[in-house]
Amino acid sequence: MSEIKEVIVKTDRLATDKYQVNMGPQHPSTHGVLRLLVTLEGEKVLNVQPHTGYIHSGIEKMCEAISYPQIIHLTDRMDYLSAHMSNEAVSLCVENALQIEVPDRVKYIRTIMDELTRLASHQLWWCVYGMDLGALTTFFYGLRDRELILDIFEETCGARMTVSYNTPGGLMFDIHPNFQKRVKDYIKYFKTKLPEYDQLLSGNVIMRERTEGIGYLTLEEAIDFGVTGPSGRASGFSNDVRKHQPYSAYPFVKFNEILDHRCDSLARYEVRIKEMWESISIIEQLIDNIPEGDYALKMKGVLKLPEGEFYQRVETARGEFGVFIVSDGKKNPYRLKFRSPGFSNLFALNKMAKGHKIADLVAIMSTLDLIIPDIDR
Amino acid sequence: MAFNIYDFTTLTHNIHVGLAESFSPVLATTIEWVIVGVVYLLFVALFGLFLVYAERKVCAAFQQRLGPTRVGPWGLLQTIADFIKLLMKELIMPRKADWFLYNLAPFIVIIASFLAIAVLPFAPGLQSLDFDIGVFYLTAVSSVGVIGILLAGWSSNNKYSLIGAMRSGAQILSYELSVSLSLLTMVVFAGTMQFSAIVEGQRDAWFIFSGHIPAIIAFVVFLIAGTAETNRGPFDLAEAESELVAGFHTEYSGIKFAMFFLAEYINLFIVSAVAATVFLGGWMPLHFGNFESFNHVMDFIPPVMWFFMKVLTVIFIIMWFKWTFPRLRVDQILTLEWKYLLPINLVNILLMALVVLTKFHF
Amino acid sequence: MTNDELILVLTEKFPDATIAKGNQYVEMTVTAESLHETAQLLKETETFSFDYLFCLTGVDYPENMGIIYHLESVKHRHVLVLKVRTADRVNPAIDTVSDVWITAKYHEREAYDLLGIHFNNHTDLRRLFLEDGWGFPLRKDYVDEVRIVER
Amino acid sequence: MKSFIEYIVSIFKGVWTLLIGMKVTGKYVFTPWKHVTHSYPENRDTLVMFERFRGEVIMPHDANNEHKCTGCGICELNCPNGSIEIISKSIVTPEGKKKRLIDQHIYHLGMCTLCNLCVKACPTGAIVMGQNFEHAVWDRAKLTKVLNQPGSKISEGVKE
Repeated sequence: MSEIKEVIVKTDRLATDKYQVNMGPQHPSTHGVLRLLVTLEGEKVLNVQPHTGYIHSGIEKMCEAISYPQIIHLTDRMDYLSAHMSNEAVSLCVENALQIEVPDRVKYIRTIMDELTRLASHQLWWCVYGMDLGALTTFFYGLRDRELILDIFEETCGARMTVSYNTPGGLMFDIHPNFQKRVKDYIKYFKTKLPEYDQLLSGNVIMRERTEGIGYLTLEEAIDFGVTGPSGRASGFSNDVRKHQPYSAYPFVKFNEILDHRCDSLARYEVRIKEMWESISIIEQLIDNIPEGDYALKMKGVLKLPEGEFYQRVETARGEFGVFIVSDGKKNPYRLKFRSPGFSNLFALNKMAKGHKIADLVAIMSTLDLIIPDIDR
Repeated sequence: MAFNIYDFTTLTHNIHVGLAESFSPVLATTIEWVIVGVVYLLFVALFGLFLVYAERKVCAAFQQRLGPTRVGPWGLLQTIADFIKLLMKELIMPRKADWFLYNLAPFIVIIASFLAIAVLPFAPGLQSLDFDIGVFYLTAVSSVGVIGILLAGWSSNNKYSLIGAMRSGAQILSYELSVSLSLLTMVVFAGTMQFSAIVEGQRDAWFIFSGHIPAIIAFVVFLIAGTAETNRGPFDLAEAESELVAGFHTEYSGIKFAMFFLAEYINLFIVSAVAATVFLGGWMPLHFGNFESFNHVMDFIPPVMWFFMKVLTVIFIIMWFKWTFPRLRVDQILTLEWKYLLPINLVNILLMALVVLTKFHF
Repeated sequence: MTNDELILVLTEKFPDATIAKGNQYVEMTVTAESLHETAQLLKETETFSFDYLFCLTGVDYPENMGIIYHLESVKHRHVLVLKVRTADRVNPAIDTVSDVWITAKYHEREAYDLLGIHFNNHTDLRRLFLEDGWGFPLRKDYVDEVRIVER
Repeated sequence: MKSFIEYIVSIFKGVWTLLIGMKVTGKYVFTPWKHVTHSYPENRDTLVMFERFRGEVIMPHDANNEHKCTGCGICELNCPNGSIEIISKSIVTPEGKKKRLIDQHIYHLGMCTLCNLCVKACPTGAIVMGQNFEHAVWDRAKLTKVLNQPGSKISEGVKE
């Protein structure tokens, strides 16, 4: 009798129970060691709770022990897809603190490198997004085009991803003699490939069905959560640091900040696709008229920052990246804080994914373009 | 007893007669069963391995890669090596899993595929079962496999597996409808359910040509629904690797996983073979009205070749789908079935009936 | 508006706060008690409307703990650095602003995790990166013989 | 009726977009010789890295086993993660004044992040970045290298 009652209770609970699934830390769709504690009802997502810290490396603590030029190579390891922008942020912050002005040549080269990095990062995002939607072929097309950019980096900077190309007061080397020609060839090549992206994925009816009206994030929520970068701009949140607080050579170039007010996954997708076109146009404006001059200023052997607090914002491929240095006049920072875009973007996921299906959760997380070391630091 | 590659009737007949002469009827029949079983087993194993290799090479070509190149010339032995590896691997089973169902599931899946193969006519005389209700039988047994998938997902006591199994259950059960209806359209046209008769009916012109518009519509619908029924992309929700780790066979390893893997490719072969038989004239060579010389040349290619050429073409098209399209969501899959394919099918059957009644076909 | 105008408006709005013209942005230091209402005023007052908190940093100063908020107004595009300090270094506590800016909820969790600064009436103040009972690595008195090698 | 027409149109539009996508992939599948794969271990002989590629830190020695390292230890100071150790010895020159010389330039490849700071800081250009990137070894101890070859000495004309 008791058994029967137990069985009844069980079946009853089977019929109505919510259940939790651990997505990650080892899961194909989390692109790294991120753990999402997902509460499901059938296929419907009721709650998403991100658990971070699986690869927390304490970079901010490390930076307190090393000198400013040495910090730069650590920033490569945070957001490894926009390593160059992170390097530039630290360099710019130190230069502002020392009140030195780098030559125009350095500014131009930095900006070109920024945009190349943004292109590479968006390409990788595009192919991974296709893979998360289930179109595995996009992955290889994206990587095919990205490899060529990495070759350009390798020839000039000496490394493919962790470039460490910036130093306080300039660059590590001058650009390679082939640099301009290679970049121009690449731009010509990529202009023929980018329309294929649209034909393959953007126009596809399945992809549109999967993304339209999915993962809605209003403008107020975007500002409140501090969702920056393309993800925020797709909600109409104008937050492009390149426009509002221009650095390096961005004052010299013409480009539009891509804004979209549809606030859904498709908007985030198309903002990135359009940003690729913008990056191409920026590079085209700069590549032909890089001014002559030094590639680096002569800096002292040991850099000492004046006492004070210095903040520098740059726009990485993922959003607004900030470096906050509290200096007490020594050769290493007293406290150094990295404001990483992924950190703020991640926690808007719960808001966006609630009420959608599991498949949509994956798609939405992919449109946020998260990099886990960038979140954990 | 001359072995004739164009017609296997004499060969199979001679074997039957020879056995019947030398053994008692019971023993002869038993031996025939054994022979047929062994032949099908070998064929399925080898063709499955070939299909895995072909898929990897084709997808590599789609993605501008090379595919397997290390094992053997052009990586021809790669799948053999993988198969040996799977044979050697340890069979891991979750402690909380339902032992009996967990071990039963792969066999159900693969048996269902074997049952379906039996009625396919490879060549004249090369068909083990020639029902007069062949189409009916095929649709019946091809839907047994979903039971195995459901069991696998349920018994392995894993949430991902369960979600995958439930998805594929809903998906296969609903797409069964479109497959049957599109086949039914052609049955209306052919006037028979017997595969050999259906093939015979296409001696002059394949059905996709003779039964012009409705046949083409039915062919497209059958391709889509068949792709969905084999759980292949863009309908591979059951093992959507970016959402559910591996879907219903997450917890399976070694030879049991190999069985699921093999069954998937056999199903792919079955769907393509049925499409080739019902729409593209099975082993019938391509004939154009009264170009005598052309038809004569075509006749020189043996029927088995024709059959496999058609099957591989259809398989290539299905692979093309998989390596191009994103995956659908589960509710979208059901929407596609119930809001698009089913109405189109019903209208299409009426159209076909009209065509047959008005004799408006070649 | 420009930094100078901002300073003028701020001084008349918050007389008891110390407002300085930093090397980049306007810096305003308030007491821990008045932090929460200041934050609300800064966000809701039309002339400021600092609705975008883009950085929240906890600093372990030699004699006290501090939190530094970097605020921006999406409408007016002016930036303010809001600073608050608490003298208690053993178990410092500051009012949360996570009800004003949602993103502060997670930045505060990070500050709590790495610096051990407690935020009053924060909805779920759990460790974000590290496990419980780890210690607070970004404090200057944090020692870890195993993982930190001094050179 | 209007909705019915939209229904039909939506079907054809959807199928059309799918066909466009299949055209893109089809273009590649029918030109399989245009693949982008580099078959790496086979092309080892012809593989040349860019001259700036940072594979490992090496100390070039010339024909008569002489290097340029004075053992000043600036690289050790500049290394962010302590992967360089300088062990110097002091000898007495014929003129009778003491002189510090490099004894062992120890380089922990396992700790190196290839940030190029040591090479940039070296006043005499004694260490450079090598192109070799195949560092896999069975024993971690093998990753600790002594850069100056045994019996090597500092070449003449290097200012100290």
